[in-house]
Amino acid sequence: MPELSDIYSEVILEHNRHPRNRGRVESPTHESHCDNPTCGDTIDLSLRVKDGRIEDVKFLGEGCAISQASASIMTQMIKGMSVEDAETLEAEFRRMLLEENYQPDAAMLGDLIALQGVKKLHARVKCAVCAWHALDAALSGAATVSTEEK
Amino acid sequence: MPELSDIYSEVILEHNRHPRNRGRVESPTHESHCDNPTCGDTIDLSLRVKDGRIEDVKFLGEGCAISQASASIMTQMIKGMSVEDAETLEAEFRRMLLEENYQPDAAMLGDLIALQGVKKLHARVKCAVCAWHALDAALSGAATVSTEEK
Amino acid sequence: MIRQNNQHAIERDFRLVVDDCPVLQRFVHGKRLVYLDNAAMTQMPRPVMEAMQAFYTRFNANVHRGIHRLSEEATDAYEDARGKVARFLGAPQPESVIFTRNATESLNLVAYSWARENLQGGDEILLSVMEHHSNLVPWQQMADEAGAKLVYVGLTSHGMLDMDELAQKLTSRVKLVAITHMSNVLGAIVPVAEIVNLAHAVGAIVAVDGAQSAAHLPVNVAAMGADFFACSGYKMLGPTGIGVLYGRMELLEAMRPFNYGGSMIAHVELEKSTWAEVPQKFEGGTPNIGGAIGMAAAADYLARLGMQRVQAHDQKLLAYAFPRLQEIPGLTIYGPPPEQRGGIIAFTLKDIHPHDIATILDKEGVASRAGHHCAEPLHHYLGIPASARVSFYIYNREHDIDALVSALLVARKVFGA
Amino acid sequence: MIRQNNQHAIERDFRLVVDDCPVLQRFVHGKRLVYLDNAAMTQMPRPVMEAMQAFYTRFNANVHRGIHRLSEEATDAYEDARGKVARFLGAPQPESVIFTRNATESLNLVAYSWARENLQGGDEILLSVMEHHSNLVPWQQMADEAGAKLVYVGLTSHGMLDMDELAQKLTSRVKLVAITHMSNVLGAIVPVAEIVNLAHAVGAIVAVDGAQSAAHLPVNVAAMGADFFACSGYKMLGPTGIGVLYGRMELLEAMRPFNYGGSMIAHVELEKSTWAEVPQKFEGGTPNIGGAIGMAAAADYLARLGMQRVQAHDQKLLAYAFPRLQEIPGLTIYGPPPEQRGGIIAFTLKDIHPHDIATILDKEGVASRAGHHCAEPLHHYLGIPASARVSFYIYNREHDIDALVSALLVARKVFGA
Ligand SMILES: Cc1ncc(COP(=O)(O)O)c(C=O)c1O
Ligand SMILES: Cc1ncc(COP(=O)(O)O)c(C=O)c1O
Repeated sequence: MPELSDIYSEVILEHNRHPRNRGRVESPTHESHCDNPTCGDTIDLSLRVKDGRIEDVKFLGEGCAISQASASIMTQMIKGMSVEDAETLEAEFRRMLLEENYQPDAAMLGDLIALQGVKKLHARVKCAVCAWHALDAALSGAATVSTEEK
Repeated sequence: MPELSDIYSEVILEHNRHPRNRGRVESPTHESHCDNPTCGDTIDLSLRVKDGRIEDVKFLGEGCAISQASASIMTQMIKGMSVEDAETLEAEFRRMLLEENYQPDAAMLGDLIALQGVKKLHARVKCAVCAWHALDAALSGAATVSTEEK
Repeated sequence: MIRQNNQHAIERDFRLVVDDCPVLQRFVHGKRLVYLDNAAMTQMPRPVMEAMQAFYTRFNANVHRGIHRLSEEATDAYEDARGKVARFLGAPQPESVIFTRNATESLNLVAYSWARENLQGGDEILLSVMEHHSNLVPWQQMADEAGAKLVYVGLTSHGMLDMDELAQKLTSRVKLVAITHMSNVLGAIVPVAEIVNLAHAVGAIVAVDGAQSAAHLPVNVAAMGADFFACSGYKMLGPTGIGVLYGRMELLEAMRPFNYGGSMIAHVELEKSTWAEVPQKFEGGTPNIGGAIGMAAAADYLARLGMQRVQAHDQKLLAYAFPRLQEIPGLTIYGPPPEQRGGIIAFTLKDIHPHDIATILDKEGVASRAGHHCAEPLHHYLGIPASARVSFYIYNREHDIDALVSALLVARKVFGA
Repeated sequence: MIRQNNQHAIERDFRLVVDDCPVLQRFVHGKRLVYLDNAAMTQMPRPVMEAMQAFYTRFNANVHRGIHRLSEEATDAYEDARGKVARFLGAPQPESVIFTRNATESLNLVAYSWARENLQGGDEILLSVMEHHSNLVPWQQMADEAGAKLVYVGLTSHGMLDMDELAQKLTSRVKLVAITHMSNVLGAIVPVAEIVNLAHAVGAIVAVDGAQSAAHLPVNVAAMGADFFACSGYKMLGPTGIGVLYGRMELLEAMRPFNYGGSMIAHVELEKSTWAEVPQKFEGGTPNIGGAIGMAAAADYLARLGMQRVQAHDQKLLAYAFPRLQEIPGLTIYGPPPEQRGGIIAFTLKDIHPHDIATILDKEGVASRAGHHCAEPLHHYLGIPASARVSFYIYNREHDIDALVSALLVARKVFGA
């Protein structure tokens, strides 16, 4: 079982207090809304993708520290990335949280590693993946998505 | 707990084999049908009452030994009785089967005492009272009655 | 030689079941209890009891909504139970298994959420004359509401479902076939996979009443192709208060909910709500968590014995019972020969009403059942007001049948036959 | 002096409850479990467990239909359970108590069997903004089907139901008032008897959601005059999978059935059926016999403690908790003052999301809940996305509240507040 400080690490708390990339990008090419009905978390994500590269990405939303920090770190990391790399990162992030005994690639995940402690909190995993659901939805052209869906 | 021979006594078995007063009375003044849905027992009772006296009474029906013997003994006993006495008998019969620790009036009940063993067989009490439900219904002017009713 | 050993091992496994079930150690009326009322309710083995006990003593908490340790454990156990029952029934995914109170509610769920929305005037519902009331009365109601028609298929002279009649009546007017997988009176096993093929060919949906078959036969809902399959926990070693509806995901997803309230919603506003995903959509309110855990433990228990072997055990007892019962003068057995049935035998005994038989059997320690067994139309069809019924399960053995035969002879003697 | 002794005896009785509940002996994350999620699920004392165990180990059998010893014992125990629960709720006769799966199903029964038949276009259903989804979504559906309208009553500034607004909105257009007896978020106790009087005066029926009140307050449905009253076993020390709908006999008798099938019929023919009497008419299929026995044992357990004393115990804990919680900077409690509520406190803590609070509390051994508690409209009304909630029961004591306060201070520290 993780300690409290493993879950609410400085990184998480700092991103929660001062979330990066809050707002809506100008002339978004992709937008989506993710909803975590059990917790009431919401994430509105907007991206501007050009030539396969994420030029800009921002989010709005309400929710717990975990959901907001996850969104903040995500936007920070994928901004400027190729869509392909962002998808690879998403896959690695999901495996870290959802796959039993998985050893995540810490180098790739960067600050996202701070969310590893959430893995053992079954009820909170949804909070951490909400932003990533939104990313997935936006890139695949869906407008809204819920953490209740597969 | 009663022994088998207390339930299926000679009196009961004999009435079951050779039920008295089977059929329908001529020019009935009262008729009724009783139904025991849990068991499928049925009793069709017909009476001719004149000047407060049961001139004739007959029954038709299908069912277990207990329901048929009860009907047979009942008709035998109430034939010729005043309605009032029949009702007193009915009350005594019901108390014998339904009231805890009741010491029934054996003299009044006559052959009906043979049904006392049924008291402990909760699921079978309904069989024994079906004919009496019908009597009650007929005398009070109801056409059909069910053992499921109070 | 290996075969021989296996046979021994099997015999031993089944013998141990008796020790697992405390009720079977009982004496009634001074006699060892011979429990032959398994079609009504089976006895619970200790591992099932212990699984429920573990919930109530260790992680008793509400599911789905809680952010604390107990609630997480309860949620895991509840969803784990769904997975186990899904595997037991051969359901393609856990989500296609909805927990209900009993088979009756499962069938009513199909009636309210599927039939009410999909049946129209002139449509037909095909069912058999041997259906349990729970797979008959809901369809009467829905037919009544929709102006649809009930079409009944009868039995062959061997007491099996008349497949020729069924094929003939299964026209494109039929929108729903509601059929038992195993009769709770005749024991007759129905070739549901074949019926599903015929029904799907005319575009009809098939709801299978598996209340008996889930306990007595190997069941694989995917292989059978059933659109819906209903069963109950307490008929297969589990507790009361828990049943299952399996449904094909496409159908479940398209269906409207049944019980509205907590846990089955996505969002609620003052004037409107949206629904959670399947299966939560159909599980309004706090579920029977303890019951689901118990039913899953029962499914595990049966899976360990092996449902093929459970069926073989039924066959062995039927083969033993049939000739012995048929030797009793005046005794008539209803339904098909032993090879075509599960471990249920309904019969009558000349000049002795079934209720009198049951009372005498009870006095001799033998628990049986008498009446129409919630299949009144079948009894009308057979031309009898009621029948006596004995039903076997994994803890019964030949000596139980010997006790039954002796008790029936006592009944004959009491009645001077 | 005598009073003093009584007080001691009471304290002792309540102290013994802890020893009766095995879950409360647990440690989580290395800390003693402080269980404050009682509004979601209460812990089961041993006597309740043992009552269910007795059924499963001694007379596990189906009810109503069996002519054998076990079935008679099971039937007696089941009907005895009905009588006990009826007495606990002050129902005038056992028959007016219907066993369901949970409060949600009880309310849906009223929706399907009463509202669907009795509501018409233009009719109104009056309810409060603090209803649990289970006493809200069924009425949305029925209003939708009938073309009826939902009319909501708000709260006073003290977090109580606004009785002036209610009186004003309770016109003769209102056919049904659906109201909670005690809010599962605010703890607010609603004067249902008064509402029943007002409603009956305009010819409306009152369905009371007693899911919380049955556990926390002395309830007498007859004195309250409720037409319907719904509650759940697991919220009052009983098992999951069992709930109750009390209904006035005249209404129940006039209503159509809900779940169709075995046990709820008088006669079944191929084309039509007739119904059994109340309550069987509403109990299709094999009931949750074990669950009913457990719920009755729970009612007995509470009755022995005395519901007045249960309520006094809540009051004592609320009086202790309120000032201590209010001392915590940034903490806001929703709902009325302690004297007007049962043992539930919902709150927020500035700059810390309720889910983060719940996670931190859990790590400190304190089981609480966070979210909208199946009352999303209430949270919209209060203008908050979610709240944290703690809820007390008979085994909680002052030191549990001390642990809660310490854990909340940890949360503040973690979040640097
Ligand atoms: C064939 C069959 N169908 C349906 C049922 C109804 O099951 P339940 O009472 O669990 O709803 C039964 C059992 O009584 C049955 O034997
Ligand atoms: C006030 C209130 N009403 C209704 C319910 C629903 O109860 P259940 O989940 O037992 O159906 C609950 C409990 O969740 C409740 O607290």
